Amino acid sequence: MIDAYTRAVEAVLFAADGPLSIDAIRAHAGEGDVRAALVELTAHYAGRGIELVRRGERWHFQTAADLAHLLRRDREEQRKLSRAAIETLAIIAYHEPATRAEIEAIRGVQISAGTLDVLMAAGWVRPAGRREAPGRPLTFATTPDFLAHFGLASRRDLPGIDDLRAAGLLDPVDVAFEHSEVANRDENA
Amino acid sequence: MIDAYTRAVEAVLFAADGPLSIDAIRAHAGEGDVRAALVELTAHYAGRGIELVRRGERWHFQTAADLAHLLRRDREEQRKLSRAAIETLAIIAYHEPATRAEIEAIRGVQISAGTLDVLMAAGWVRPAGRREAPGRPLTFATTPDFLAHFGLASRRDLPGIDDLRAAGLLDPVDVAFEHSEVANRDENA
Amino acid sequence: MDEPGDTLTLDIDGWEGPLDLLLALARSQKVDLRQLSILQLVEQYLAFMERARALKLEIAADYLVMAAWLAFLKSALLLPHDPEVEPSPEELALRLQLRLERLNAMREAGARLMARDRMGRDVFRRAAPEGLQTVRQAAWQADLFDLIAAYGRVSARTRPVMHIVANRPVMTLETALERVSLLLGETIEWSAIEAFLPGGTDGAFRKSALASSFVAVLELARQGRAELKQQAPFAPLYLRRPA
Repeated sequence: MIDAYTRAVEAVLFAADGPLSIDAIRAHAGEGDVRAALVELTAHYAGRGIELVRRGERWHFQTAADLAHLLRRDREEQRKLSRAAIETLAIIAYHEPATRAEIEAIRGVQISAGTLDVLMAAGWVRPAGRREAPGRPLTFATTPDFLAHFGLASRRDLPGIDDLRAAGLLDPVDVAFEHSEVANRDENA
Repeated sequence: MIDAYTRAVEAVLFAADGPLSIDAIRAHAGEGDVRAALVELTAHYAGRGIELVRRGERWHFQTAADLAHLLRRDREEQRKLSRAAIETLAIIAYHEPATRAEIEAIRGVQISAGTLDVLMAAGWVRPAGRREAPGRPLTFATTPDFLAHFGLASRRDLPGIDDLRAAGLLDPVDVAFEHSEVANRDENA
Repeated sequence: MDEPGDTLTLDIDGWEGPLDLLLALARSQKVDLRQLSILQLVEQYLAFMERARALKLEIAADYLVMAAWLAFLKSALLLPHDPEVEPSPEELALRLQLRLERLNAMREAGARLMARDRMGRDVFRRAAPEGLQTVRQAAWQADLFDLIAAYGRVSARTRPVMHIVANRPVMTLETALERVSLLLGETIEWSAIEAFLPGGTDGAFRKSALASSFVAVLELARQGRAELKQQAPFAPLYLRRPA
């Protein structure tokens, strides 16, 4: 069984907000053989998830070094790209390499700071050098990961404008909506 | 020797800056029998200077209570709670969920503005939904931090709660009055 | 505050309401609250109030209300029992006793709670834990359809758009002014404005003609070349040449 003094030293070290010197330990735990208690505690904790370590002349408990990886955990969260992000990605894919100003000109709206960051964090867009034009703006292009994620062998597999028109994807939204309304009415008739 | 999973659970609990639920432990320690590890650790630390304790559905390491005299921090003695706050906390803890009117009925006096605020700011009391009764009054209940702060494994550990319940002292006066009426009638019969 | 009987401090501010004061007085009887003499308690409370009044202390209204109620209770308890009166004085006394028991129970529970080994005072967690971190990584979701639909959307939005305005049949204000002036020259009697519109027309052109003719009439009236009258809003509009 653990002796009373070792127990006190254990509690003092645990509650401390930093490594403690022998004197500091004694100031809390009272008179006793601090060194003997430290030896006993070091042996007791050897191989456990917690270890007692000495730093210079001071002592503290810490999480076992080989378990440090447990303290940090990565978690994946499925998230849908925002409308701004998917439009920006589409413009880059169709027009690459494209500068920020070109993307904004095509979208007709400014790109917020985070949008390109998100696409680069996702691994789908990369900086693709500077354009030799006034201001030497940075251009952006898609990555091999982009092709892989969207199941494309190459960018040439992206449907062209005529294909999009044939698919009704160039119609303004409200017109498309009316079409589907009509289709529904026909089905119901 | 300690097994690898128990060791991982020990390290995670030790590194945590607050009580952890079983799920939170598992999220860091990986798949395994967390409960078995907790049982083993609780037994291992029993009687040492550090203890593993359960507070609500969460677990944490803390110093042994009987060593308080070595560690007590007078300097940062918490602001003393007012008598009104202590009674209000007790009423909420023993009756939860409790409405403001119920608290006032027991204390025979209105709750002053700051009393519930102080308890909520301390993190011990939270709003707990509305009662489906006229006026839909808000109810209050205690928090997991309340259990952790007062060293309670669950509300069942509230001092004397079983005796109070058995004596009917947690019932409203009206209910208690009807009971005593019935008892008297039986005696007189 | 726990001083019993006569030495009870007369500090009204120290009490958390009349029930609190009653409980302190009840405890001074040094009996289990279940054996409490309510009559004696009433006497104690009324005596306390007397002394407070003698010392000219300011007493909050709820203490006085309680005093009045207890005085009533006392007389009811002492007088011969009237079975017609509901609730009976015994019931009122029992209810008061039950309330005191409940307040007392919670006061003791609070004290026991505060005396527990409290975190940060008696027991301690690690002051400097390494902490656990959860690093959230977003796995972005989008499929090929989202991508091409987005491009279609952008293209549709920014593609040059040609607006075609249909050629609608209208009567211009100039035409209307000319027509109405001409016709008005032949009109002495009040005539409805519809009589001034070109015959055999309907639909959009008629609406346009009516609107333009109305504005033309207003202009002619302003110039003193027409008079117009209407009985009520939306009633037929009549006009004629000024007499």
